[in-house]
Amino acid sequence: MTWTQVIPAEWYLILGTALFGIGLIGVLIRRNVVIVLMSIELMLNAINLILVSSSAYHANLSAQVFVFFIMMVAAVEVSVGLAIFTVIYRRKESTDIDALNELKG
Amino acid sequence: MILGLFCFLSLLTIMSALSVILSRNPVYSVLSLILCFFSIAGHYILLSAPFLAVVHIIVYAGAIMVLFLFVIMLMMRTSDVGLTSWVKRIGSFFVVGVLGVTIVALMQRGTLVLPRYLASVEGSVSSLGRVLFGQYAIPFELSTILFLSAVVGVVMLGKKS
Amino acid sequence: MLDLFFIIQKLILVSAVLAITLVIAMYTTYAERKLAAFFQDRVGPNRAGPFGILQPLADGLKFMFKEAFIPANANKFLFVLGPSISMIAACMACGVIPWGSSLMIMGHEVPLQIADLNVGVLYLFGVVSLGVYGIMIGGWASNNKYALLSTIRASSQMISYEIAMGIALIALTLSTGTLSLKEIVSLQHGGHWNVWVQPLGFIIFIICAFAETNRMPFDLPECETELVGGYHTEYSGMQLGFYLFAEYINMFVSSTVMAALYFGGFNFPFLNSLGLSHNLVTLLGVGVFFAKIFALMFFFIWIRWTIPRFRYDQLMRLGWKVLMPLAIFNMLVTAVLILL
Amino acid sequence: MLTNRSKVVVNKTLTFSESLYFPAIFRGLMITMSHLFKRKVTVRYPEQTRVFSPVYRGLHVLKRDEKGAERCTACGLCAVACPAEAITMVAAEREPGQEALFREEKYAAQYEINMLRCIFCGLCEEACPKEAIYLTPRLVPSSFKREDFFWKKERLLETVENRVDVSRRLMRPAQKGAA
Repeated sequence: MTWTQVIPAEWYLILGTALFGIGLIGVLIRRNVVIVLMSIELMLNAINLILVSSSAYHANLSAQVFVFFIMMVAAVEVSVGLAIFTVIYRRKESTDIDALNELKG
Repeated sequence: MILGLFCFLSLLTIMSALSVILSRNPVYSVLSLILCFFSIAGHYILLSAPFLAVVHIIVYAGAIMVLFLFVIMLMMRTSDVGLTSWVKRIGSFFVVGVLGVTIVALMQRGTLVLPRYLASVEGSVSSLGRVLFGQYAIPFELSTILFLSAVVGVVMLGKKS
Repeated sequence: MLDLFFIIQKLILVSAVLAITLVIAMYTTYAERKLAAFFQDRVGPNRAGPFGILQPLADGLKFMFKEAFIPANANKFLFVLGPSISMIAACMACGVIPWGSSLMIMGHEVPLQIADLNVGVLYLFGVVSLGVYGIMIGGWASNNKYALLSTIRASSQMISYEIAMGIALIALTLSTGTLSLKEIVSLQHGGHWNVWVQPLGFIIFIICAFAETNRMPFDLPECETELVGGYHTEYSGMQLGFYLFAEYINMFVSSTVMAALYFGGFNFPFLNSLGLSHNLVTLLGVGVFFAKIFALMFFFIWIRWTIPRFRYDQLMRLGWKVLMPLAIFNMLVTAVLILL
Repeated sequence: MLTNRSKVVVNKTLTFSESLYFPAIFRGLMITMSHLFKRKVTVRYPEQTRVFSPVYRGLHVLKRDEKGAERCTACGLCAVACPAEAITMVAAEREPGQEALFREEKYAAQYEINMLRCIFCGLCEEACPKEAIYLTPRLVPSSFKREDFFWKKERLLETVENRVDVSRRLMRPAQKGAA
């Protein structure tokens, strides 16, 4: 394969890190619950990207299987998360994550 | 040409990811995230994992993002709640900066051993399936239990009590 | 590898497939109106040209010259984006369809397929799942309650029926053992059509295809008796034309997919035993494929003018409580039969 | 019960074969398919026109007598009979020397029918003692302007050269006998 000689493995690592960082910033700075969930998706995808690239560079399919599992977990997380969010929205009429501070001790 | 494709896809990924967390309108966020997922699928194809790329599109763009869009369209008023306090914002940038510096430093020091070239691995359906259902059969079955419990949980939550 | 001949051949193929798809979608509107008229003992459009065959052109011109109005409270960017996404998602599936085996031109073998992906079936499934975005974005952006209701209906309907469709496809790939459309088609050589192997799977698939294309028994997203016009209530001009057009392209594409997956694609019994030249057999195969597609499209139209619309709870009950268990049952039986 | 095809609706629970719906759908498909080959009932209008029934009541005509004089005497009975109040008229006295124009001593100087009000019931025709107004199997031409539907005497009146045949409706035997 020709193109991998052009692109060093570090680039994918940097790209993945940048994506993860963006997702992390999103989780930390946004107050909208749905956007926070989406930022978590972004972080999961950064990990996925790094896993797929390392699978390709190390010739090991296990990493792709992990990506598979991460996708499953992401799907579960989103469906449960959004279901919880809709229940909360019905009670609180708000999308603000700071409105959910009732569990504080 | 491959290098150009990589740069284009990476730029698209980063820009759309930034747009996810920076747009004021949640619908724009969702659409940018869909674009981001498409560019990541492009990366998967570049990394010769077409099966994962297509599954990525089906799962994320086809199912998860529809769910997000659905919830946002149904639930949300167009006014957004905005950002957290300044302290948290600066703190988050600090955390992310430290993370980035650490990664770069690790690569500079040569602690991360990275291969130079791609080994010729075929991410085809059959080879991936052999690994998934051979070596990882038990985790796969366990993940189905996770799925089942999620389905039950969501149905429970969705019921009007 | 990427020589000039390859690029030119693919370019010609892409533009030919796109043009054929658009022309067929155009004339499907004509066929629909004409057949609807015949089913109701009427004559149908017969003014533009002989037998009204220029009617699609007249309709297209009308759409073009009408004002593309954008409501004041609509989100302008998304309002324009919606129909475009619908159109693109509808056209994308044509890329992996094997239209014929291959032509020999100047000593080169030219396959009549734009891209032979080894995950072709999954690609189709992914593209089908994208179609809902056009409707969702357009319906939400119009800022109209009927459009929003239609959006809700469309998205939940499409997601629900995708599941049964996917499971039916899994059963199909279990019995064929490949995800490449070209291999699936060539495995059905000589009358071994998948519809004989997977009759239940085919019935589930065709019902889901009706639901995915928003065709008649399941056209709740655009039922004008309840929702004024559905997700395109606020649309006019060419943007409305795109939405209507996308529906017909979807119909064509799903007929094509069914013809390829279940009815042997370009294969026809005894076609290879006639002793004709390779190119002639290929062209005849393309003709046979299109005959199958048109038969299925006729079935789409026929159903539309026969069966009344479902109620929404009936639709959901059919999708989740009937089709999905049936599809799982079908998949299990297929798996057990393969194992034995 | 006219056609013996009416069915009594029963809300019984469906049997299993009925709940599969496939036989019913198949029967429906056969019905539509049979209609595909049936004779089309469409009248292709500009080329073909529908044959009017002999008793069709359309556009009015004001008749002249055999010598070409106007029959109408402006008695106003048609206007009184009109349930839609579509007819208005102004009467005038016949001057000496106008005997060839008007049959009676009194005539309608102005006569107007509002075709937008008219319901084409034919009561004006029944009321007329002079057999001056008739409804004919002609259509009122369509128009974009409201004024075009206020038919003045000049448009209603038949010309001497171009008589309007009303004999077909006159030959209704039952009506004539009753009258």
